[in-house]
Amino acid sequence: MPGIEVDQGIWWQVFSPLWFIDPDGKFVPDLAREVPTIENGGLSADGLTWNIKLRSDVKWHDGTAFTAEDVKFSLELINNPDFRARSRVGHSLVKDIKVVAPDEVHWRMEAPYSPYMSILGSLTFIVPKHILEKVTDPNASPFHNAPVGTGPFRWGERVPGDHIQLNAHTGYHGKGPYVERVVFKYIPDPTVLYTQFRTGQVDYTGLQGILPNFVLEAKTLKGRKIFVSSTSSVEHIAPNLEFGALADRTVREALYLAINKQAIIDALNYGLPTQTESFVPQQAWSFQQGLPQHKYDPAKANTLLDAAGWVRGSGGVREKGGVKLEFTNSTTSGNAVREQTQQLLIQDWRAIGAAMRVNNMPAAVIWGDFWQQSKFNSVIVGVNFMLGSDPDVTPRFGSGAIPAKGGRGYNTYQYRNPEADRLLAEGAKQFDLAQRKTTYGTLQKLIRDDLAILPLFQGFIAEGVKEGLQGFRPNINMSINCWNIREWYWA
Amino acid sequence: MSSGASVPDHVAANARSPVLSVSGLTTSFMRERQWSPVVRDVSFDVASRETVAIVGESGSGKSVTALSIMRLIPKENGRVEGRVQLAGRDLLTLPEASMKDVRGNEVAMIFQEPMTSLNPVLTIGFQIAEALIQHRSLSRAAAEVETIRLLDRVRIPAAKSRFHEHPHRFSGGMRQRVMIAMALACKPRLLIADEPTTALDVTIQAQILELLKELQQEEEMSILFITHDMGVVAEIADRTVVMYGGQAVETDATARIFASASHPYTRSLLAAVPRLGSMDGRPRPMRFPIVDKVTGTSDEPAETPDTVSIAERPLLEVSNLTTRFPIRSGLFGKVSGRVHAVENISFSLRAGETLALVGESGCGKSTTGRSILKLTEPDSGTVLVDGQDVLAMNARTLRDFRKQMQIVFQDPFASLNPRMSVGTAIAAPLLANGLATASQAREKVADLLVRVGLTADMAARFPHEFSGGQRQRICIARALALGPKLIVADEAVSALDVSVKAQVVNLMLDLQASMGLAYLFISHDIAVVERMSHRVAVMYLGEIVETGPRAALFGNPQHPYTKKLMAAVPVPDPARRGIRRQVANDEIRSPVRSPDYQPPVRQYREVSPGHVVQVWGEEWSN
Amino acid sequence: MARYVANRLAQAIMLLVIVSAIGFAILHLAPGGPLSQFAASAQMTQEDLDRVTRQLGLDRSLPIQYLDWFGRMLRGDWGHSYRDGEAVLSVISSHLGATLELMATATIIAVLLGGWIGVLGALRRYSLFDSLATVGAMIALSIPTFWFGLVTIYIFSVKLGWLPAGNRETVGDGSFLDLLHHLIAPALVLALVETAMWGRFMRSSMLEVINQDYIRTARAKGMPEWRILTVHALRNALLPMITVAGLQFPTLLGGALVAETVFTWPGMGRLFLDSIGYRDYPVVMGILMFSAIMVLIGSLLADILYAVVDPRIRVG
Amino acid sequence: MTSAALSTVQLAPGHAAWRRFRRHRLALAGAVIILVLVLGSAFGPYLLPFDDTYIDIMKRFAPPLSGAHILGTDELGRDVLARLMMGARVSLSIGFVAMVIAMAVGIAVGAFAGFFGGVVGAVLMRLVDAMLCFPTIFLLLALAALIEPGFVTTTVLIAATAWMWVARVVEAQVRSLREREFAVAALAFGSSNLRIMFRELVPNAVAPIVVAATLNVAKAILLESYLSYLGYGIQPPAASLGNMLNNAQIYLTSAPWLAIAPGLAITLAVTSFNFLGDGLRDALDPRMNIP
Repeated sequence: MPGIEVDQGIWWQVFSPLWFIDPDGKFVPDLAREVPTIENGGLSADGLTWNIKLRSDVKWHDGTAFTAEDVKFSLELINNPDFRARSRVGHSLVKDIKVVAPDEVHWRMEAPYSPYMSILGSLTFIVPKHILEKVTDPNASPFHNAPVGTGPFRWGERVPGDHIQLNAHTGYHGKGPYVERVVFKYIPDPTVLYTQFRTGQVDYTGLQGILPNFVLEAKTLKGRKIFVSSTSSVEHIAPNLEFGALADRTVREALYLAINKQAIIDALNYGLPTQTESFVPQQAWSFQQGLPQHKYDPAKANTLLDAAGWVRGSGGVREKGGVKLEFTNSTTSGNAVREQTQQLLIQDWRAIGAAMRVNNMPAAVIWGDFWQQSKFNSVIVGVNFMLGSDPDVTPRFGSGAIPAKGGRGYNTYQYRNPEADRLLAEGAKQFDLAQRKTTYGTLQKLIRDDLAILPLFQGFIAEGVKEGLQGFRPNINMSINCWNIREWYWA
Repeated sequence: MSSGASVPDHVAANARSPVLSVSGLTTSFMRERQWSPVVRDVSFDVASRETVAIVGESGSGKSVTALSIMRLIPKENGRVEGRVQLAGRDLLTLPEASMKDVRGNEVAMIFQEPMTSLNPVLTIGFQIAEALIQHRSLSRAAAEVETIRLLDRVRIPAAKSRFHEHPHRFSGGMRQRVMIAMALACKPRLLIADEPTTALDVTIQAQILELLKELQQEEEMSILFITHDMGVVAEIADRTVVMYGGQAVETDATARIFASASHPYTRSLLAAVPRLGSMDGRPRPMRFPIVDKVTGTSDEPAETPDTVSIAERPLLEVSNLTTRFPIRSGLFGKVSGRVHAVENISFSLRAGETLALVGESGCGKSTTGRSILKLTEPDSGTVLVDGQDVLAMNARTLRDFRKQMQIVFQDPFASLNPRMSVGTAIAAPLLANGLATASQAREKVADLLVRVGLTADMAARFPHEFSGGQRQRICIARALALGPKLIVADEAVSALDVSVKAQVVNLMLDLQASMGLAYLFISHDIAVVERMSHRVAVMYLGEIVETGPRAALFGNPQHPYTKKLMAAVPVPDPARRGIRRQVANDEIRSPVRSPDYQPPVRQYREVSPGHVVQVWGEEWSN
Repeated sequence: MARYVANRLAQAIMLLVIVSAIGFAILHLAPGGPLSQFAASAQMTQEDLDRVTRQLGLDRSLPIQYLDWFGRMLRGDWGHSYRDGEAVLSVISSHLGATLELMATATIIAVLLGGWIGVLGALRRYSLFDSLATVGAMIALSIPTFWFGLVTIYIFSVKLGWLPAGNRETVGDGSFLDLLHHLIAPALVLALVETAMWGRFMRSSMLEVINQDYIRTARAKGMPEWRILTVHALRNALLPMITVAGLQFPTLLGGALVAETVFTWPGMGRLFLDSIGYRDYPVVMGILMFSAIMVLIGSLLADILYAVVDPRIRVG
Repeated sequence: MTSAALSTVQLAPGHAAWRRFRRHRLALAGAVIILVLVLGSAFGPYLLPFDDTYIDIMKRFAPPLSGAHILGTDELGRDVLARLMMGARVSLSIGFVAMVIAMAVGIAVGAFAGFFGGVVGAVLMRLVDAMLCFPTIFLLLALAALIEPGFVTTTVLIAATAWMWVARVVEAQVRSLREREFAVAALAFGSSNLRIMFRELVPNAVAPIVVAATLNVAKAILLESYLSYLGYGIQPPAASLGNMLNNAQIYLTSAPWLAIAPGLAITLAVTSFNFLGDGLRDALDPRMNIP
């Protein structure tokens, strides 16, 4: 289904996945009776056969019973060539789905793919067959405006551009829900959002959160609680590794050394985020400790460049072999903190003889071909490299995933390293956690050494909750922290 | 300077105290943060049932005098001093509330522009009844009955049915009748008429003047009549106040002013007035006598030399010229009617000759002029200039050929580009045609300026620094720049003040004599036409109804329309004032016809050599 | 009259064709596309993108896409939003009410207040009131609306807490008073510029009228001043206002966009801004067409109304 | 009065207009303020000890009148006054350049449409009508969202949304002027069409054109700020009044001066141009001539 993050807030309340990932990274069964593992027989040892046992006490909002047919239908719908599914990563490997019993479904994978566990757990919701099978065009069905799911809340009303209201589903199969209704208000402007939170018009500021500059003040508000939590996205400077000076690893290292990260974190982001060197969030099981720490050292950066033969030319800009140390940096225009960061970078890098120019664009432009086809020089972006909670980054760093070279994926950095490819292939086939941790740990070191990305900090979100609203549990494994509204209640 | 004391004898007999007595009236306007007087120390009286005319040229302050009496001068930037006594009460010191009861009730006023003086969104009935309700406290119904009676009285046909119509449905003359009805509503003692007939055609003017005379007798009211037209003064006024430069220079009985004016200005004014019939027995055009405004001495007017070429071929030959304007409407611009502006006319003009095209508004005379120059695209016919067919020329040839023929327009203000210096404007034709270098053009401009009676150093000035007459001279200079043989003078002197008009006419006659120019002189002013043309063509509804040598046509008019036109011209001779003219109440007909209209085939008959008249039909037989 | 209206409608349809072609061309020739957003947030491969592009028919040539779109539009199918699959017409209609509410309120305030200020200013030309009104109007026309809106929120919502900081209603309340409470700030902000414009137009129209000959005529026949003002001057001065109202429509819609942004008002302007950002072609085109139609209807209505009110104009 | 005296413009090029203009105190004030703004933005930055892009992260959010920073510092510790001057320079430049482009296009289109009328005129004016069907901001956004922001594009975009009004004004003027006797006279003595159009007619439409030009500058400055506010405008680190305001809005509660300074600057600049336009309208409009 085409959609954006906002929609996920709704999906989590209306639909259910087979299982979900809790804040500790553990899979917890939802529509499934148990999470399939090799141990419990849900998964064959080679990872090719999946056998899911489902709950039989689940009902759709319209009262129809939920069965294995719905699971089969949902997975097949994603692979339906006429359906505008957003992503088929993992799903395209699924073959021969068979309903064994009303509460049991089997399928075969074309190749072992361990991240699929995570994909099913955090990105895939089951939709009702009995409603959607009657629809001729699955892309433009009235279902979008009155979805029926198995989630804790049933669809209420939607006032486009204003709000969506959901009402408690009393027959929900899991814990809760405890609140009668949930209203998602659409407030695109973060300043207005914060103002409304302050004035009490909003109980919880989800998805976008509170702008860092308001956090300090927000913490002093009476009757409001502020949670600052890490997200799994990593804010970084994405170099185009095939562009001019940026292709030179020494240059990237010098640039990295010359970034005053502390100023970016402490001043521009009010000390809220944490510094990171990896693409994996620090909370994940796969996070590799002990990666080389960044130090702000412009002197060393200058020495490095001097040694590598980058000499200062006209206007103080370095040059080597006819290549000037200059490039543009882009990000979504209107993103205040990133634009401030860019301006800080200009000044930091000017000090080591690198000239950077800002070339920001509206979202619809920058994330189109410009990004996809690697037409940028460098970009500031926050990316969640994880597939759910899985560290498989084949689509990001695999040499076969460069769209500009016809690859399948979004390795827009154009990163190519045979060793990385080898590690990625290995990790996707491993189902043993310890083995995988080693594989992906090595990969993290490799990426850090190559400086395929220049990490700035790990993403964060500051969310405000009205005092008395209990049950808020940030979950880094989910793309949103309001994944569990069913468990929220007013004290 | 005269005052109310000098009452002429024939009015003095029944003179009780005057209805209106103005003394020492001075009106000033704020200009550049200073009060500058526009009317200075003007005094006169209007006796009961008397008609007093205030006459003067533009800027003499005559209209401001009228507005001052009514206290209609805006207070922010105007100041009125002196005394205006209406039946003994000083209007200038009355509180505004009481002044309201004077206006429209005791003193009524009508204005020059009938087209804009009525409120476009209100029905005419409403606008008249409003005054009745206000001043005479009539009920709505009674006011309506009275309004219809008034409309009847001003001879508006089918008055009852027109009560609910809006002003735009009325012609100019009819609107002026409505204004008069409105003015008469409360039986005022005094009617102030500010140039009430200036914007009207001459036949309509005659109707309105007759109407005013009749109504004055019936209503026993006094009239203060403001005009620039000495002919109208002679027609209507018992006594006359002559204004010049904001001052009343002479006040006397009208007859005495015309017979023996004492002030030099009055004399110069009168000398410049063309009198219809004064050219009897003179075959050639004649210059106007020029009277010095200060001394009053006059030169002897001379007949012009014979300028008409005797060459075989006329300079201009127009045959069967027809110009129609389609009226389009609807989605695809379907033609729903046509204005038959020029309908199958033929005439010729010799070098050095003046042919006058006379007629009233909408008769097609201007369109004729423009069609000849191909400024308007005619439908059919031929126009030969020097034997060459103008209408058949392509754009390039035509641009070249335009040197032969030039045009001078009515409005000297609109004819000159206000953003161009006079020198540039005169040089423009030369430069546009690549006929001169910049320095040659400068010389030529100096020469032309002198030729039209200005000085060479004026070339650097801009049009706004000149008076109307001077501008018209500049326009003539510009027209002469290319050395044309033919000049179309489209109402070229109509907008000018009478004394200036005389000078420009004299200039045109002089130029004709010295350069052998041919004029197609388009005018509605028959008296001027009589003075300066060799031959005349009378146009009516796009057709020439009568044409011939000036003397023959004026001496022996044949066509009913020619007669009607001549009868309507006000004659500047107070002696003829008593003669009540029988003026028909009809309006000027429209030249708009349905798309399938077929113009009738006309017959002409020759009265005397060159004097040809159209054979008229039923419509004129009454 | 019927023929005149038919004539104008034909012209309007021609304009719509031009408008839609221009809009379509601008939109589709520009860099970026509706998929960029998905690509950034969801993890889509180039293959996925190509597939969706094909599914949306965006791989066809531009004239074909335009003709297809135009043909559908004529048949009443304005397409579906790329974001949520909802029919464009229903997307528009669900946002229309909010915008109309805002625009109508602002217009009423502007016409009444602006008209009054304009008339009074013209009558007391160069008085203190007139000078203040002129200066005030000029400043009002010069203040960036969004800045004024932000300051309003800062003062009345943040500092004083009198007014809500945005949105159209308190969800779950939605009573008339609640709606009104939410309406005050955005309507006033939008009305500021409108009032200034109406005041200016009304003033100059009134000045024009009171210098007309027929006003002098009315004075000359001794009508009391109030009657001259109401019966003679005001009626004529209001005539050009009809045209102004027709022409104001696009300005008002643009102003509404800004006010809606500042006050998170769920109207057409917001929708347009979001849809542009997402390159939601069907919705953007839908709004462009819709607003163009509104503009054309506005000027058509203005002309018809003018013809009805002004006796001088009899079309047909 | 005879009809001739009423019939037309008695416009003294310069003189009377200047006298009338001088009487318009607000317009005069506007002109003076514009002059000050232009001079200030042109030379001001050289008089300050701070560079407008110099970041001193330790000194962010210094309030006005604290230390050397007269108007305080912004979110990156840059001097607000220096940025204000540079921002005004950019905003005024955009205003002027956009105006010149809009004028050139508008005058050309208007003159041709008005002079030739007929099919040429109809086609051109229908195009103008079509463009006017889009509310300005809609059109601007539709265009801006599609193109990389920057000085040139912003300027061209603003001009692209403004020329239609100029075209309308000029078309109406030229259409009525070409019927005037002096234009007919020019035709009669054989002037070429272009000569009549641009030597005779357009100079006479100069009054509404000048007024439109001034108001256009005002509008362009305002539009630039709207564009920046909505996220499409001048790129950092360059300052424009609009993007300063845009950057400041999230600090409205904590550092209000950041929003107040550029907000006031925009209002001041725009008001000045509006006053100037108003004064010019009065000064150049011959109907305002007091008898």
